[in-house]
Amino acid sequence: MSYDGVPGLVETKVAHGETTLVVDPARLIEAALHLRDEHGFGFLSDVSAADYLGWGEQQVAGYLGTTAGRDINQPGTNGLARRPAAKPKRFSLSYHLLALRPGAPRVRLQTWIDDGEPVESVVKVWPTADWHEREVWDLMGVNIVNHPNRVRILLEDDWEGHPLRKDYPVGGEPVRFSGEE
Amino acid sequence: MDPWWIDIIKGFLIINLVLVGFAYTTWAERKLLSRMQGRYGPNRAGPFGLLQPIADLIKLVRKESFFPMSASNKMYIAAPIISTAAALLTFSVIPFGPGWHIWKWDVSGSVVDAPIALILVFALGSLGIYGFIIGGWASDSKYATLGAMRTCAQLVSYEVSLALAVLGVVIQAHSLNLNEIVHQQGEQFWFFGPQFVGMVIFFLAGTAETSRPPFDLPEADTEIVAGYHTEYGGMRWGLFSMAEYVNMITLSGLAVTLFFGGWHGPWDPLGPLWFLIKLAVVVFIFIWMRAALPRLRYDQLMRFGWKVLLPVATLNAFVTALVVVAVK
Amino acid sequence: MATVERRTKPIYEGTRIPSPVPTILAVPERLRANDDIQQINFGPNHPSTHGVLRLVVDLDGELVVGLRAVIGYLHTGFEKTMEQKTWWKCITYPERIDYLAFQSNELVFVLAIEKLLAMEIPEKATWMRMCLLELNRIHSHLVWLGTACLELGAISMFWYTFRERDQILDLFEMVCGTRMHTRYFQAGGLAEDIPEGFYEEAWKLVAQMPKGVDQYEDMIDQNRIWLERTKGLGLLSAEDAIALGQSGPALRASGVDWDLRRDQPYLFYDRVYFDVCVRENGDVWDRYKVHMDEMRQSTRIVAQCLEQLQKLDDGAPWIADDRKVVLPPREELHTSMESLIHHFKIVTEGYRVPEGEVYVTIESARGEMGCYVVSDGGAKPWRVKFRAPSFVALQATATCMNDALIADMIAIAGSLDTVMGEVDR
Amino acid sequence: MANELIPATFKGFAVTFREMFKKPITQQYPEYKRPVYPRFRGRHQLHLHANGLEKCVGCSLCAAACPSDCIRVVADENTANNRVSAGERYARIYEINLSRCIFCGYCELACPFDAITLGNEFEISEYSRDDLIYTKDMLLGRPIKVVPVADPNLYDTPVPYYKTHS
Repeated sequence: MSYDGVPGLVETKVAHGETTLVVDPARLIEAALHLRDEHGFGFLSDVSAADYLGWGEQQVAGYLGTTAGRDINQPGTNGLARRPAAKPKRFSLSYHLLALRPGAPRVRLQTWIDDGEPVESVVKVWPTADWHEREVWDLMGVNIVNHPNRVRILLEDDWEGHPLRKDYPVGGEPVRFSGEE
Repeated sequence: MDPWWIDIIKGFLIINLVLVGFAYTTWAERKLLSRMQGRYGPNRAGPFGLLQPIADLIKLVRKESFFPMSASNKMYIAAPIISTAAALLTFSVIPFGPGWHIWKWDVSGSVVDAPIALILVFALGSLGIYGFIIGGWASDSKYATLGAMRTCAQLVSYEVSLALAVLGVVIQAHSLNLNEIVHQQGEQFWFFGPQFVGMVIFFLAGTAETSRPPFDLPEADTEIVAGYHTEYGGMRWGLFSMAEYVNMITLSGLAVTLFFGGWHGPWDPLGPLWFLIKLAVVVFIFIWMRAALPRLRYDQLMRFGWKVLLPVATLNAFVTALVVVAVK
Repeated sequence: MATVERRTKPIYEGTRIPSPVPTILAVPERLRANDDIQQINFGPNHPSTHGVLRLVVDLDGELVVGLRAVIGYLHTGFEKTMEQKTWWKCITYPERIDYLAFQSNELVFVLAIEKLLAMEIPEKATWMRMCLLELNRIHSHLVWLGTACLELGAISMFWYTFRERDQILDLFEMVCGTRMHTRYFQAGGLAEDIPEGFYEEAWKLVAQMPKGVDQYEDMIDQNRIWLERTKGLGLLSAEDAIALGQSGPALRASGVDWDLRRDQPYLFYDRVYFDVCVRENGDVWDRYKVHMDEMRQSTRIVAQCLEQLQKLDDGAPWIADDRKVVLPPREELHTSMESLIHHFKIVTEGYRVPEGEVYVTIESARGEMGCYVVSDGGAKPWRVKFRAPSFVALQATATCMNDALIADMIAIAGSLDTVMGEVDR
Repeated sequence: MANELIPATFKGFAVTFREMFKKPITQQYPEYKRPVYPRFRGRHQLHLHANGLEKCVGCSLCAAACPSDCIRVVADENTANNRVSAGERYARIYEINLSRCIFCGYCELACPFDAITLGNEFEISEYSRDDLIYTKDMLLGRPIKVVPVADPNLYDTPVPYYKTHS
């Protein structure tokens, strides 16, 4: 099926057998309604946000290469530790959609936003998004607007910061050992 | 009539026997439930866990007795005492033997041989309910209040059916005296035959009246934590629990007395032993029901009580009266 | 097959979802004005909340008129922690999220890694994964059944279900070394070969399980009280269930014929025979029946997996032979320098996973378990997000709760089969 | 419908009654210890070579592999006078904080010298967290409580009293 008619479509990516539709955040609701009503994606499986702060820079968590893109290991299933492709904005917000029909087609509706940039809530389109979007706001600080009940969900109401952001410190307690030197 | 000091000795003996009975009912319940569920049950304290009730008692007595901050203290303390006292008093009228002639005194088979024994039983039963309600209210906790509400509604409504179920027996025996009722059963037949419907109603209503599963709504632990005794701990809780078990024993004793011929058995000299055996069987059925049945819901319970049990019990009493009049 | 047609009307209209906020049951203003509402906190510590769930309930007498679930008491920040660990170490984390269906959580993460790495998995590993997954499903359903019955006062069931559950845990211990949290699935296959004696013990369980399910059904299936306590309660229409993103038994009990094992086959689910259990009414009773039927079907799948496993050669590989990802065989460590280097590299730095983002879903015991993974090509995941079926299932409590009494609320919340560890992650 | 259901309601009574005469399935734990399977991952154990030298060479691979960071290894050089391990270096300090350990067994997978394994012992609860920090001596010593492996021949726990008297 072709997704060309999706309003606000910026880019269509196909990777690992998954289709990603990148849309303009301003036209997210239109795109969501279009996908739900025209393509039958009535089932919102998940809403995930990812923070790409420091993506591809040196010494970020999980990156062992250098910004120059040095190949640490030559091809193998191990992959290359080269600099990953740059991302358009800081946060990605992915809506994983499923159509309950034979073949189980799935599509990822993705939108890119900067810190504080408003994203319209999709609760009106898929009621299940209620808690998912609260979680996205709570842990990632994505500014979901027009949500019927946008309060923190997993953390206390007076929590400061959004822990899943890359600039949020990891913290933790030191592991206790005997102290012997 | 017995002299006063025989009554005192009997009363002392019976109270202690009932208390031992209560202790070992808890043991038997745990043991039987365990075996029905593929477990061993209590087996640490003494052989077969026989000392478990005593260990429990020691634990409960040694626990800190606390008050919830906002509880109404006097009532909070009084509630379990009221319930237990009423429950223990009730047993005084249950006849457990035919009566004996010892030296120069006639000793009757119950602590008090009251002519209106049945009325006394119900009166004391109603009094005991106050303990539960006051306890729930005085704790000033939402769960306890809910439990007290449920207790109030359930126990009061099932008491009606319970009394009406007994009415059939009363009409048939022409007496409210339990000794008299048992004597009559010994002479003719046990009343569970002609009063089968009455017996079933008595048993069901009795289960509800003692809040045993499947009618254990006042303390349904998964819904309202522990109902009226949510805020109780230590021996105060122990007293509530004692009241419930003693109520269950009393009710079983009443069932045996009213429907299964009391102390009568194939060989009459064994009187109290027959009574005990029958009592144990009824208690076993109570425990068995707990293992086998899920709990009812509040509205279903009320509907069952008012729409099924009450009409049937009324009808039963009415029919019995008609038959008795017709036979005469 | 699924029957959901293209919609022309928005789903949100015409459903019974009670309030503008779909996850909150709001108290009607009429009742609010009476000032006769009692607000009760069910939990975080309450005998019937599995784990630490807090339900703020508004009661009118015994009637539940308002309900709001407060979660987060078990939030442990797994997702953040996993960003700090190498892929290899991360495998030990997801299984601790849902402590009842640990194998499925583990599998979904491992499948995500394998999808990014584009790895080929040996046949033996795939069959064994399916076998353990279905055993795990039975295990999870057994715990659900036991606790759900306990909540409705049928106390004996708890011990009967735990009898079979223990057998399953014994199998896990035999295969994986621990009874829960097994870390048995590794990227590329299984951590170790299947031990001797596993098949024998597993066949015993396969023989025992239907008898066990029969016994459970004898206990409650036709029990008058059980029927009255479960029938017609906690209704969730098919439309609502989809709108609220329900999955797994809750969705199938609402009459939606949807099972990822059949409709989106992963592993070898397209090579085994099983029925998808669907019920029409969407009440507590139907959810219970779906669980019961699924236990039977899972036993069937386990039997087929065992047959297939026993057909394979003894020496069949259980893990892919990929030295960049999989730890080299232990016997090579003392003889091969290259293997030792690979071993050191994998253990210290971890393997690198190519850049990309994937969303993998499987049908866990509770429903659609999803895992969204972003990799930047490094040795640690950039972002891991789990789509927890319990999290979604808990959203439906408010919708199910129309005209329910307190006792029903317990039954309904229980029937949605939530595991708080998974809800809060 | 009601008439059919009443007998069905009593099925539960039959089931519970039958169950009463079956042997209980629970085990009397402190007396009877169920043998664990050979793969069971319990308390860690450090191993020695047959000649008494430690297998551990202090490479810290276990510490690197540990997902919960609960292993601490400080290595030192073997000298001619003080030869502890078979390799060049040895673990001068080897500690595991068992209150943090998740028993995933990655340390034994990681160890290239089979110096550390997860044994059969599972009774490792203590009253204090400090007591759960296992030092090298504790890990090298044999566990005090030995749980048998699932093999009837090795099955050395006596039949408990409660097994026969209950």
